[in-house]
Amino acid sequence: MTTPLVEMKDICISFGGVHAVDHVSVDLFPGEVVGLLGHNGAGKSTLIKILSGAYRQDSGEILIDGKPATIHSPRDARSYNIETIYQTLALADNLDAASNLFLGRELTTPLGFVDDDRMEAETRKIMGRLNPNFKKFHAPVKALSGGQRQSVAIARAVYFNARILIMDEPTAALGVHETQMVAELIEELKKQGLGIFLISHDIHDVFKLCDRIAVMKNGQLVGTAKTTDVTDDDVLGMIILGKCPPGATPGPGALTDDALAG
Amino acid sequence: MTTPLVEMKDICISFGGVHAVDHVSVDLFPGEVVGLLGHNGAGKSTLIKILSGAYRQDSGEILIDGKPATIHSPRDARSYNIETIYQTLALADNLDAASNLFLGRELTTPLGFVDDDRMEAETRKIMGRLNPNFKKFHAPVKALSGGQRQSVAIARAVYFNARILIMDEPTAALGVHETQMVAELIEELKKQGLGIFLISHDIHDVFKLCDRIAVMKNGQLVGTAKTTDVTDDDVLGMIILGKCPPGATPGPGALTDDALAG
Amino acid sequence: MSDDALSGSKAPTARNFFSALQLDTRLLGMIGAFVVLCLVFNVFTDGRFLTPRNIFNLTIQTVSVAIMATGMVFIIVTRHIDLSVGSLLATVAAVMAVVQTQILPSMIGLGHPAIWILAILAGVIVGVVIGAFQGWMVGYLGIPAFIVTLGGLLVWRNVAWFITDGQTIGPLDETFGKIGGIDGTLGTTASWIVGLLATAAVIALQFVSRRRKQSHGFPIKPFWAELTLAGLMSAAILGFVAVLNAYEIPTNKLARIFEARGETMPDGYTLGYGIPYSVLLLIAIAVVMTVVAQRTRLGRYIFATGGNPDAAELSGINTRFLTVKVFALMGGLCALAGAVAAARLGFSTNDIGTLDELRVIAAAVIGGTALAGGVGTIYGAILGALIMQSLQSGMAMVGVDAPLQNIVVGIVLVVAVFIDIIYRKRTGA
Amino acid sequence: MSDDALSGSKAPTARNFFSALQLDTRLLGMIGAFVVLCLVFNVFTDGRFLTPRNIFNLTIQTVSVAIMATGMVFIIVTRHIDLSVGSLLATVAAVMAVVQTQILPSMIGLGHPAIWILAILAGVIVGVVIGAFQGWMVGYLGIPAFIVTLGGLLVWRNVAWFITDGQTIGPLDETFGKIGGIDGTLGTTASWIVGLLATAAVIALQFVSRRRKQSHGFPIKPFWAELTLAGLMSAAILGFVAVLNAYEIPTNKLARIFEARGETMPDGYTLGYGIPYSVLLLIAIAVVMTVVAQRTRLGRYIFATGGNPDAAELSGINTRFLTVKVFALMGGLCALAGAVAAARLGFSTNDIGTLDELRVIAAAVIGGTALAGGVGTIYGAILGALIMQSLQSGMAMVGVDAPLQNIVVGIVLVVAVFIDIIYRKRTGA
Amino acid sequence: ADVVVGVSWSNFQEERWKTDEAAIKGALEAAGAKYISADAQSSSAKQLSDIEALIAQGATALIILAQDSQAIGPAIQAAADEGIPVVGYDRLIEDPRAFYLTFDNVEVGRMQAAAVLAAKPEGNYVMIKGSPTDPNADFLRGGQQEVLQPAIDAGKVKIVAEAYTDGWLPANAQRNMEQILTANDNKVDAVVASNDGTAGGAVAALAAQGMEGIPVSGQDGDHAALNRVAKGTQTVSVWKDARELGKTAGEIAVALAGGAKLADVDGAGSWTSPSGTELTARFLKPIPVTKDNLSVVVDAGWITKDALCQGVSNGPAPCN
Ligand SMILES: Nc1ncnc2c1ncn2[C@@H]1O[C@H](COP(=O)(O)OP(=O)(O)OP(=O)(O)O)[C@@H](O)[C@H]1O
Ligand SMILES: Nc1ncnc2c1ncn2[C@@H]1O[C@H](COP(=O)(O)OP(=O)(O)OP(=O)(O)O)[C@@H](O)[C@H]1O
Ligand SMILES: O[C@@H]1[C@@H](O)[C@H](O)OC[C@H]1O
Ligand SMILES: [Mg+2]
Ligand SMILES: [Mg+2]
Repeated sequence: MTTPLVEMKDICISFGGVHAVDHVSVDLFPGEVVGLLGHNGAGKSTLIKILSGAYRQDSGEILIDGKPATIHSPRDARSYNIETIYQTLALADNLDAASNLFLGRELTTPLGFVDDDRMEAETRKIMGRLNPNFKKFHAPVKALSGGQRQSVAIARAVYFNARILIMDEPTAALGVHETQMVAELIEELKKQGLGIFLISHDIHDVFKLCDRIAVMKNGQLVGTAKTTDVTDDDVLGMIILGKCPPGATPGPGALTDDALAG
Repeated sequence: MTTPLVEMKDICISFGGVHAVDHVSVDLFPGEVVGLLGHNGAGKSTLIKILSGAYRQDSGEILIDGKPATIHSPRDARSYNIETIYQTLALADNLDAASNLFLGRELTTPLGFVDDDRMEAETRKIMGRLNPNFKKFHAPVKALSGGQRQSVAIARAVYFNARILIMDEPTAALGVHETQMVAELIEELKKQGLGIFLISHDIHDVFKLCDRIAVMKNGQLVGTAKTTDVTDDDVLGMIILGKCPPGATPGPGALTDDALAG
Repeated sequence: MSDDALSGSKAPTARNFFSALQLDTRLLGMIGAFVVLCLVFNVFTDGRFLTPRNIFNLTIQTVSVAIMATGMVFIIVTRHIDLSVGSLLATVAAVMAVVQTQILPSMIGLGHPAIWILAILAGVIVGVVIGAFQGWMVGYLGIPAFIVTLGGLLVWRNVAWFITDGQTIGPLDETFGKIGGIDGTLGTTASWIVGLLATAAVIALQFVSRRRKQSHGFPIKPFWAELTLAGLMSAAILGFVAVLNAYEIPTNKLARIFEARGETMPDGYTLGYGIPYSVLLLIAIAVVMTVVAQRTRLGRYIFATGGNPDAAELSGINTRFLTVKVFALMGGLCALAGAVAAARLGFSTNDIGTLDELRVIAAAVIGGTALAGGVGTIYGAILGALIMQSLQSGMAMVGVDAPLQNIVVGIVLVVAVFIDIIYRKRTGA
Repeated sequence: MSDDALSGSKAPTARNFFSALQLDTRLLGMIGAFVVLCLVFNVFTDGRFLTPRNIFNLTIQTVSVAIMATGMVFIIVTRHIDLSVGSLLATVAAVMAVVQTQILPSMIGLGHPAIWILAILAGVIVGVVIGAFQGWMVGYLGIPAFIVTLGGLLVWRNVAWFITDGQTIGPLDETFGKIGGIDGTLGTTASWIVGLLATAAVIALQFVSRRRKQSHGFPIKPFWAELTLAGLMSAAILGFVAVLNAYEIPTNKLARIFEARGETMPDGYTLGYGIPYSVLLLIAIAVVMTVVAQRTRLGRYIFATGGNPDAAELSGINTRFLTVKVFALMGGLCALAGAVAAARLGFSTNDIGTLDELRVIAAAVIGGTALAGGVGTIYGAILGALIMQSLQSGMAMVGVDAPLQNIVVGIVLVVAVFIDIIYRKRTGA
Repeated sequence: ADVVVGVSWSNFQEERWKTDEAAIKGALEAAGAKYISADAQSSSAKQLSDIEALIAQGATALIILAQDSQAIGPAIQAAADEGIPVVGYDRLIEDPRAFYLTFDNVEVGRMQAAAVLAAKPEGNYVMIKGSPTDPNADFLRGGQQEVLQPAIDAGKVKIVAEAYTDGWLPANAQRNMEQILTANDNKVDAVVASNDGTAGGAVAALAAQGMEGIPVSGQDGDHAALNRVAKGTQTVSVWKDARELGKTAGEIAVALAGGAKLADVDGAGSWTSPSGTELTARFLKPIPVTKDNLSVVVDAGWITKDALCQGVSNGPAPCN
């Protein structure tokens, strides 16, 4: 087996006493899509925010390409080619699509000035692929609909040769057609060898897109499994009851006797 | 046929030149769930925000129980027993669940002071039905996960004897289990005779829950149809291409010759 | 849900003890800081800082700013700011001064017993109207409060100048002068009565709240904790009264009072001041404002709007009108504060209230009101005002120069807010 | 995507004409308001308001506040505020004054030609350090800028007092004095040269930008529109130079200059002032700040952070350090503004910069910077400063009472912002 | 040409300047000259702009109440360049080209201290100073010190406390006085306050301790202060008869505009400033108003007897 792209080991974080993430370990291989599942408040967003540098774990370790990585800020994460699409889209409302797409990584002229024209041209290219309907290149993104904003956020994450992509419910706000395009995009990125963490509540999507799943409950890992080894109902059982089916590798959060803790 | 609960007639609104909603007419009968579908930016949220009083139409008329209604503010909408669950949840982050649930309609003691104890007791009751896992009654809602917040928003909309319920992608952020509970809730409310507008991108959900659908494209109505008269693919065609199938009543936005306008 | 979880019968350990009391640790921290401050000054002034006399002075000096600070809490909680309070105070003080020295005397005669109340009424009306007008511009026209009240800062100070024609107006009505502080106190007996009534009220409230909680089956504090709390609060109230009563009217002044009555003072006669009317006014305002904040819809809407203005609006709260109300309230409080300030000086000057906006905002913020909105308490603001005043008065007593005083106040302001931020981060509040 | 859409060959109608120019209508509105203001004052002063002399005065009077206003734009765009600029100006002015009158003379000798630049350098360093320190507290400690700079307002004014011991410090170095305004101007010939160079630069820039747009296939303005624009801008620049050149140095002063050189002045000899160095400084700052705002990453990050601080942070922008930079920049600009202000007076006084925070914020806000963050322009702020100064000077000239002047300024501030809000709502910007 | 006199006020927002203005206007009207004015609102920077504006308006003579005696320099320079004569009004202007017409601030300080010293030759003194950012505050304090110094050296007078009053605010003076009294256990025998506003604050603090009546000084002849003198709670208000000063200034300005030399001015003399500048000056005598000469303010029409004697019975003349 190759070295995993990402290993998160024994990660813990708590907010004022609440253990949002509690000794969770997951890994991700190149060209693999790992689905993160769990009930609302299970700790999925918090876990991946640690990987993307938005939060800092209380304890536990992150390895990238087998080497310990220090990720203390979104800048650090970017330096490891980790890109994130956040659940609450992180866009600067007063800037246009191009400025948002290149935010923090502006294209510049030889003199060091930002090159708006080139950025717009690039933006038109990538948006053409992702959402051909998109026309509002000069409007600030606050004038876009929820789904249009989502497209911009996705475009931003995939434009910059990411090696590790984190998607926190990327299609929740998207229309059918747009969702389909994202699915195609994921397939394509996967072929390019990216590793993708996908958070989603849609079991169908998950089975369609993911190679493996990891289920969380109350901040703990219930277990991980290949999508080929488990059924829909198995996964539902993991999510709702925390019951780890035979095909899965149980985690510390798997159902034991003190099962129904809230 | 009975009088419709709501008739929105020929509604138009534009933002700085953009026709977000363009001569749209829809209606809703008691005990009926109407699904509003359409691509991102089609104008769904904008349309229902007019009904909920968040925006005011530029032209067009709203009838409630066959009588013209003036809805200029969320307060007006409430006076017609219209309740809304907004796509961007409208919660006061610094208040707890009970305060949010009763916001604007606090229970008071005979002396006119707010009665926090009674409100908390009521909140525990309703949340017990909607999301039995919910325990954080004394935390400000900003400390809740996306889905927990969603539950509070739903609880608020259904607690106050609504006659007309508007749900803008209510389950987008919800886990499988929570989504299921919302579906059950919709069934129950429908039996009680409420009329429900449901915006969703999930075609499966829509077919499961809705009696009729209305599809929008680029601010215009493509058409309306009973869910029993059309197929999944018909609806996808309406959403993506704006093509109105035989089983549906076409609207002004249905595909004609100038079809592929963006 | 049973009481046991919290009231368990184990003997309380120190840690348990504090947590069982369920006190606001932030409040405790502020009180602690305040006590330390007082003790330090007390050392540097050879024990003069914590004399009944100085404590009496401090409370009086604090009243005007503290009154406005309670209103500023609501303003800041709704994410606004009011930079005009100092100027507004000048305008209403000018109105009250002109009404009582020029308008009313010519109408109902100089020294008429109703003058003081009519003057205050006029001031409050003007204050509320101006405040409401500013609130209207903020709420209905959508102009940021910073701008509206910055304009107000310029406008009202100069309107005051026109009202008084640039003159110092006075001497003010004698009864009016009583709400200024030292010339209007309850006297010892009445002060004790007020103190006892307050103690009784506090205990009764505690009891009622406990009963209500019990009836809903919510967790309650252990009984011994309630008792301890009741004891502490009673001690604080009665101790405060005792201190104010212990400050004796200077012999000269007493003698003059007797003289005025045509009597002679018995030898060795002494008399305590007791609670000043101005302090009573402040306490009344504090109680009313706290009830508004915690137990009324208005208060709930103020905090909800501060937490998320859009959500409040969509919940059917008329946030525009709410803004008008909050600013109108602030205007009314400015008027009361102006009455106290002018009465204390005995006249209304052009420059009355200058820079008060900074003091008032600082008091609210030091008291834990967050500029980001949604968070703040009335008692915090009053304590904040008291801390600021103690700092300034203490330094004046020690003989620190005015420029250095200002520097210290500036630093304390920033440090206080910083500590508050750290505290909030730690507790996750 | 073809040019035709915009440049169509139809003869331009009035409506087309303006839209094809693609001018910022907001800017046009402000210029319009400014022109009307000037014309009204001109009528009321019997034509004295729009004399070369008064225009010269106005520009000089505006410089100090305008320099700071450009920095305030960045501060406000990032959703902060700086209340300390007036006090900070006093501290740096005091530093520069003490350095050039006390420290440097004893080190390198009085009248040394490097004194002025070393003094300014010292001031800028102190300003940047203080600004950075305040920015650090805002960015890294998370204390709201309102509080940090409110503290700064108190602290730095009084630090200045300690630096100068409460004295007026001066007279300042003669070369230093030249950046104050009237004593340091380019003279007519050099002014014309500068004017022509500026005109050439503007036209060249326009041309380059057009070419770049074309090469990407983006829409461009019709050629006649570009020509009209170029003509307008050239006329504005050269007209401005002509006016400043038309203001003649008073005969007495000229005579004295000749005397100093040991010559006698030829009869009927006249000489124009030309562009003051201080105005050149302001123009240079305006150009640099505009480039920073529109064409650099720093500027992009400033606006992104103002639009959504969380998003900016998550996009990998170091928003904390950005805050430090923005405040440090403000501090440096305060130092330059302080140099101009002190040089103009020839002394550094205790009261220097008093209330400048209000003027500076008002200038930025009148110039269209939104307090909610994310929106603002450098030229707007400078125009805002000019409008405020014209208003004050004009009213002083007309003989409006000072209190009334303040009232008018307060009202104008609120009304200007209100109009801006309506404008934004209308255009959906 | 017509005579146009421009007057630049440093801060019109104080009670007294309205009177000055009326007097200047009166004198100018009598001479057929035009009056224009501006208010610097306590800012030396604004004052410079104001004067530039006055010159631009065609002033042929200037009367300047300087906010800062030195920083006014560029304005004097500008006037000189245009050949416009300047009268330095009330406050010193360190420039020989300006005519200096004043009540000397140091002298005012001396008078304040002298009156208090006369009433209380021995004891504990408190000095309530003006605003730390107003240079006058230190001039006044200097004059006060000159007079008190011998008594201090003799051990008769002891200064137990002194404090600046931020912004000259009476409320600040009141608080400072309260704290000083507390710190000194009320062992204070006299208060030298630098103007009537601060005196008002100090008296309010003294009254709270039943100590009103101990000597307190002030200046400006504010109505409220004169009333206190009548009541016996303030010892002296050094009265600078603004009408006299204003009238004289107007007359001098008109004369200078007509081409008169500085030295030709009625009553002018040569005077050397503390920093060595040789000036042409004319001094008017400030009058210390105490209970002994209260009538002078009524006689001069400065205040009505009613206002002066409000609440006073059996006071000094004219309130008896
Ligand atoms: N900033 C915070 N402060 C306090 N508590 C937090 C914070 N962020 C998250 N939490 C808590 O941590 C827990 C996990 O939240 P998280 O957002 O990771 O859940 P999630 O699995 O992403 O849920 P969802 O599916 O609803 O998005 C929740 O109980 C939440 O209340
Ligand atoms: N406040 C606004 N200002 C300007 N344009 C707006 C505003 N709100 C919406 N729009 C525009 O109106 C159109 C309709 O938006 P709307 O939010 O109603 O779409 P939607 O159908 O709800 O899409 P989604 O499925 O993405 O939520 C979009 O083009 C959007 O850009
Ligand atoms: O007359 C006084 C004046 O000299 C001083 O500068 O400011 C305060 C006034 O009272
Ligand atoms: Mg989440
Ligand atoms: Mg929507």
